[in-house]
Amino acid sequence: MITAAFIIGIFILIMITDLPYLISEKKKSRLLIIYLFFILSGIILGILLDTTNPPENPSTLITNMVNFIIGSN
Amino acid sequence: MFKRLSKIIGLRKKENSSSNTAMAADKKQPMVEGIPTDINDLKARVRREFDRCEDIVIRTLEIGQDNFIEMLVVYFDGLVNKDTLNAHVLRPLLIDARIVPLDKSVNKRTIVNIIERNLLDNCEILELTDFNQCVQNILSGNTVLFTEGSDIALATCTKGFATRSVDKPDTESSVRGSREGFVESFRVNTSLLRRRIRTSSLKIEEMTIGQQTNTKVGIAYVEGIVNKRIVDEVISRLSKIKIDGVLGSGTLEELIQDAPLSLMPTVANSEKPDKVAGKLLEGRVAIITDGSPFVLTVPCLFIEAFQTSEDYYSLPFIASFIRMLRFIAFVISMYGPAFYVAMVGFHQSVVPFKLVVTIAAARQGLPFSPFTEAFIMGLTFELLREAGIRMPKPVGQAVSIVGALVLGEASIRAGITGAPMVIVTAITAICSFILTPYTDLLPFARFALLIAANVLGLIGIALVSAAGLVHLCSLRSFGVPFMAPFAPLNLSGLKDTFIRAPLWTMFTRPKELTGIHPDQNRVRMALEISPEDYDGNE
Amino acid sequence: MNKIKLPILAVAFIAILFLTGCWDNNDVSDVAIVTAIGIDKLEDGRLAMTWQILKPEAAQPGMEGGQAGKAYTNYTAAGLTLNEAHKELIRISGRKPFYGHIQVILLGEKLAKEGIAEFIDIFERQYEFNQTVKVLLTKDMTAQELLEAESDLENLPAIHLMNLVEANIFTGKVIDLPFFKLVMELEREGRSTVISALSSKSKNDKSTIKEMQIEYAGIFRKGKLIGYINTVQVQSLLFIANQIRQTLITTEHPLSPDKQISVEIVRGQAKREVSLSEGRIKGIVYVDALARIAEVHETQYSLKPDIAKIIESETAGRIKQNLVTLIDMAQDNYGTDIFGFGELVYKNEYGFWKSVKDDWDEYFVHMPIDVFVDVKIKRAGLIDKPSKAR
Amino acid sequence: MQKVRLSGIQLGMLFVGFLYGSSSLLNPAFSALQDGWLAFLIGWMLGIIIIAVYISIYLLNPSQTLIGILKSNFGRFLGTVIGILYAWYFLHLAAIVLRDFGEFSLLVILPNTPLPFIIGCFAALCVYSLKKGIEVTARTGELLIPLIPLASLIVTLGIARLIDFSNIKPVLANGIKPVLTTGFGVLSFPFGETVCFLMVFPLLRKRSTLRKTVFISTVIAGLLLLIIVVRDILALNPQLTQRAAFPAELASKLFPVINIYPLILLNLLIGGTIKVIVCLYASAAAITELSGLSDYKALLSSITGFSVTLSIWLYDNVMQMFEFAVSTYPYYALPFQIIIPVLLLIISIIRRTSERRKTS
Repeated sequence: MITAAFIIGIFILIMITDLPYLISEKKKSRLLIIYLFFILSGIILGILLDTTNPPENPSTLITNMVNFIIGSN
Repeated sequence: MFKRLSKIIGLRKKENSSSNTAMAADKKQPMVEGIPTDINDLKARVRREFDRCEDIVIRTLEIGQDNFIEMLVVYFDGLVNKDTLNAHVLRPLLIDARIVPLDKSVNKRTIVNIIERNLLDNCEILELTDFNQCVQNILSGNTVLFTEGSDIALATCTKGFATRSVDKPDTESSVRGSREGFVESFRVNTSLLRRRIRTSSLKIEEMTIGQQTNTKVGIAYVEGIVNKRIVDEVISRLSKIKIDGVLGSGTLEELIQDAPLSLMPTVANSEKPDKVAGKLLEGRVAIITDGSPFVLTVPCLFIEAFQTSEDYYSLPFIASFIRMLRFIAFVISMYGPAFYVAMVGFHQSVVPFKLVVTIAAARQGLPFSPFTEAFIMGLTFELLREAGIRMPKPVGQAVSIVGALVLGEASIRAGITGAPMVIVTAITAICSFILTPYTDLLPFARFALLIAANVLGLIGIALVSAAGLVHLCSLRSFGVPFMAPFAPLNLSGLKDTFIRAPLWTMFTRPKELTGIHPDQNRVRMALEISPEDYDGNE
Repeated sequence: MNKIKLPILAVAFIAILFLTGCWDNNDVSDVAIVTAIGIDKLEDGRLAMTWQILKPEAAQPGMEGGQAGKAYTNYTAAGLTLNEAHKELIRISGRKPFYGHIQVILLGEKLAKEGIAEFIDIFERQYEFNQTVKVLLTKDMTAQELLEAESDLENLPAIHLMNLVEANIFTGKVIDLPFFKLVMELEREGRSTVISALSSKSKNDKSTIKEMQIEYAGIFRKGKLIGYINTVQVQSLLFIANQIRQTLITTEHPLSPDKQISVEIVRGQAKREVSLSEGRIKGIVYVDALARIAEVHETQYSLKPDIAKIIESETAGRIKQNLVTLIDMAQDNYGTDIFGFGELVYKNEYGFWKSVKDDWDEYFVHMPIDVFVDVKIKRAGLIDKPSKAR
Repeated sequence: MQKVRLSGIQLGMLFVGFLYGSSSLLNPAFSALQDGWLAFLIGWMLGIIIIAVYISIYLLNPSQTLIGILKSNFGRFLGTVIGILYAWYFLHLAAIVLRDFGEFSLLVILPNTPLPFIIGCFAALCVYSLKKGIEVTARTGELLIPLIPLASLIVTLGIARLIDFSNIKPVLANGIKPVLTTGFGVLSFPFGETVCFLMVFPLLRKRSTLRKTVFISTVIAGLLLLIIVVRDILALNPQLTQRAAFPAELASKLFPVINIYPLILLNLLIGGTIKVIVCLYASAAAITELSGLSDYKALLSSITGFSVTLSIWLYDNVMQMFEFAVSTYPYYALPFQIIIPVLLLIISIIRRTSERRKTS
């Protein structure tokens, strides 16, 4: 719980530092979509990682994928 | 960036608008106000201007063969030299004027010309037609003569207020260089520069800054060497300043900084005319402020703190050795406590075994962690330093005795700090005095590094140093990268950094200052006088 | 931007104030600085670890000896693994051991006999372990007993032990084996390790290091102690392994055999070669030594070049005899390759190595090894002929 | 606002730092044992070829970043898709290097400090320096990057007494296959990773110097790395090199008299930071360009924040980290480093010739 709060806090801090850039950008909606995508996925991932059962990591996925492709050759 | 941010906060806009209106009200475009020709009007005008200024002297003279012309002599008591005034202004007017055919046949309007050309034997006379200018002249110590019936006033130079004579500078002492230091008087300062650079290429542009103080500011540079863009930048930045008062060069320094919130100064200052002259010859611009013995020079580079004028008067090997000492001192005084804390807390295996034994023995039973110890000692040192500077000299000594005995000796005996920490603090303190320009900022870096060292050890130190370095590299001083010639790298510029190469090898002027235009006169030393030529002459 | 930095800095600062001194910040006065470790195998199969822990306040150079007592203290703890013992130590001593300045590791004889591989792992894994620490065996006693011995020369026995090894660069009779070299040697193909061993001079008195000596070196096969060689053999081994810096050879004077003469080897260079012919491996050892005459008891002859020549060949003969003895001993008594000929075969004749890899020691026993020794005497000290009592 | 421009020497320094920094710690050719030097040489030569491909791609599509090149050669849709993949790859690379950082610090000096904190500190430094602008980073790099080879050199000289030239024997004991596999690994780490620089090349002030700068940097970095590889084989012996998680750290511990692992730390910090910075910049610039935004700095911190969490998510444990680096990464990086660039080159050449035919 504390970790989650901490992660959210850090990402909010990041957003505060980015505020001037966000405001100066002309295509605001597009920027916000991308921006929030990263922020939210960072937060969600961070919180999920803190749980006892974190999601399957990308390296395993990539390894499986590579093995599948190489194996098929 | 800053502007954008302020817009969000809505602070800057308000500030801007309010200050703008205030300024506009204050400084209404100085309207030209004629000088009243009628003597009574004039008197009233002058009295009104200097109402309740009780050090003003307004004297009425009647000159000419029939004492037919009334004149008004206005000056501030204390600002003028009374001998000069008596001998070279009043005497010619009251006595010599009788010899001159100055009678009623002369037109009252041309009488001023006669006074100016034939009577006054004072060297410097200005014709003024604007009353405001008259006021300015009176305020700056000149005596202004108003003549009945003429709209031209004469300002004669009778400045004679008490000034300090040219003296040894306090902040930078020198062994082989000149002992002269700048003083508070503007003209003396320009003369000190002019005496060293005797060329008409040395330009000194003057401007007045400060709504109330009307401080005279001179911008000096050597034409043909200086990069014109830097001069324009300096002038434009100075002319943007709208402030009530400029009481010292520090005010200007702060207002023309490139990065006002950075710890690093991007404007250098010096009290030594020979140093400033040297910088002018490298293509820098000097800013002389009336009333301050410190002359600012821009652009200011990081490396300048390590260069002293002395380096160029002593032999290259000696100068290079001292240069390197300064770099070592810089590193020690910045990293000393942080390194100690990192070593004691994190990297004991890096410290040689016998030293670990000693440190561990000294640290047995101490109540504080190394970090707290370093923090307290560092803070104590800063307190002592501040006390030592501000105290009157005799008391200052007492402070240092208290510092040395009570804090050094007794704190070890009492078991509050360990001897190694005192040694570290002491060496840090000594080293921090070697680099005078950075003495005041080093504590900040030191404490930041200390905190980082306490959390992450050497990694923390490295991270903070890297961030600091990035910051330094991001700075520019009047368009010149602050870390030049290291970054961007300029190999020929390195000859005057860690070492001071022999003068005959540094035959070009610093590239980063003078610009890289091929038309620029880049060679500062004739190549044909390299010392090899002297071989075999005998 | 700059305005926004301030709150960040403030937050960071507060965070850092809370974090002060946590995680890995171990004050040097709060850790137990280990100067020596002894590792033994107990009867029940557990590993016992003995730490010699520095007491800095007593070891400080400025301190009067005896004022604060001994400069060290020993702790012993046991566990199935060394890490268990390590944690047990924290439990009994209340301090976290710090291995960064460990000076010497002592391996008990029983442990050595049952295999030293077990002890290596923790020290390779440990992040702050001093990799250049000296490794020694203890013969006929446990490492713990040895660490209990006091030193009358140094205030830390560990330093004394380390100096025993370091100074022996000049005697050429002790193997200076840092930990990392031991690991490398154990890993090498076709080479058995030899580690110098400390033993007690007399059975009963083990109270001071003065009573200890490095008289033997243990031979290991596949990480297990199988026997000992004495110092002369260690000298020969160092000759073959090209590790001689300085050493002394004492022989009879060639012209009057009842008088002794000492020749000091100032530089010994050795080359080992293997040659494969008709499916048989032959080993060759060349030793080239530069020497000076250190001491002559023979008063009759002055040292003329022809006499020097004779002494040269005599010394060479003595060295060769020693080497051959050692080689025979290794082949016949222990049957293991302590010289690294197998390594040479592995490196130079890889194809052949593959066929003999598994039973190289068997092969080594029957391998012919030729020894060539050449000694050159360059100097003879400040005098020509010894003084003669008339 | 001045347009960002890098001088040749700055780009070169970035390039050397990128190639040399983290690779010098990990010894990319360790799995070929005593033939590591040979494997490295093979990887290096292949690396020069692949870097030449990157340069040619850029020179055929001047003043365009990778995204622009992709769009103009593969068409708008396919180009965007591949561009997104590349943005992911750069981000992933940044996360991998960050994790390497963290694990190194954790294993070597700070075993009890939380991993996210260490990685976060590193990432904060990277963001700070990138927010100041890539040109500031390059300028700082100019100051710092020469220190890395210096640090390695000191370590190398310190353990020179341990060098045993017979350690490279037997040559090709297990045949050429493991050597080639390792060489392939060397190609993908570190040389192939310079595909990030396709995002940086357009910043170079004089395009004419690009070829020379990059070539010289590759050769210098390769030589320095070769020294490291050979040092590890000769002085540490191949088995130890293979077993050690960080051979360079082990080497520093064998330094006589004192322990100088802080030098290795310096090496890691400078080299690794440069690598993360370039990767983050490439990723941020790619996303910015893909979405048509104006300033990469706006996305920077969010991307970095994401990559920090990604780097922690990346592996369950260190064993997986090393396993991934050796057996999966070369294949995973293959399309990004070789297949797509080679395709790009071919298409660019075809397009160029057809254009020329049209004009003539």
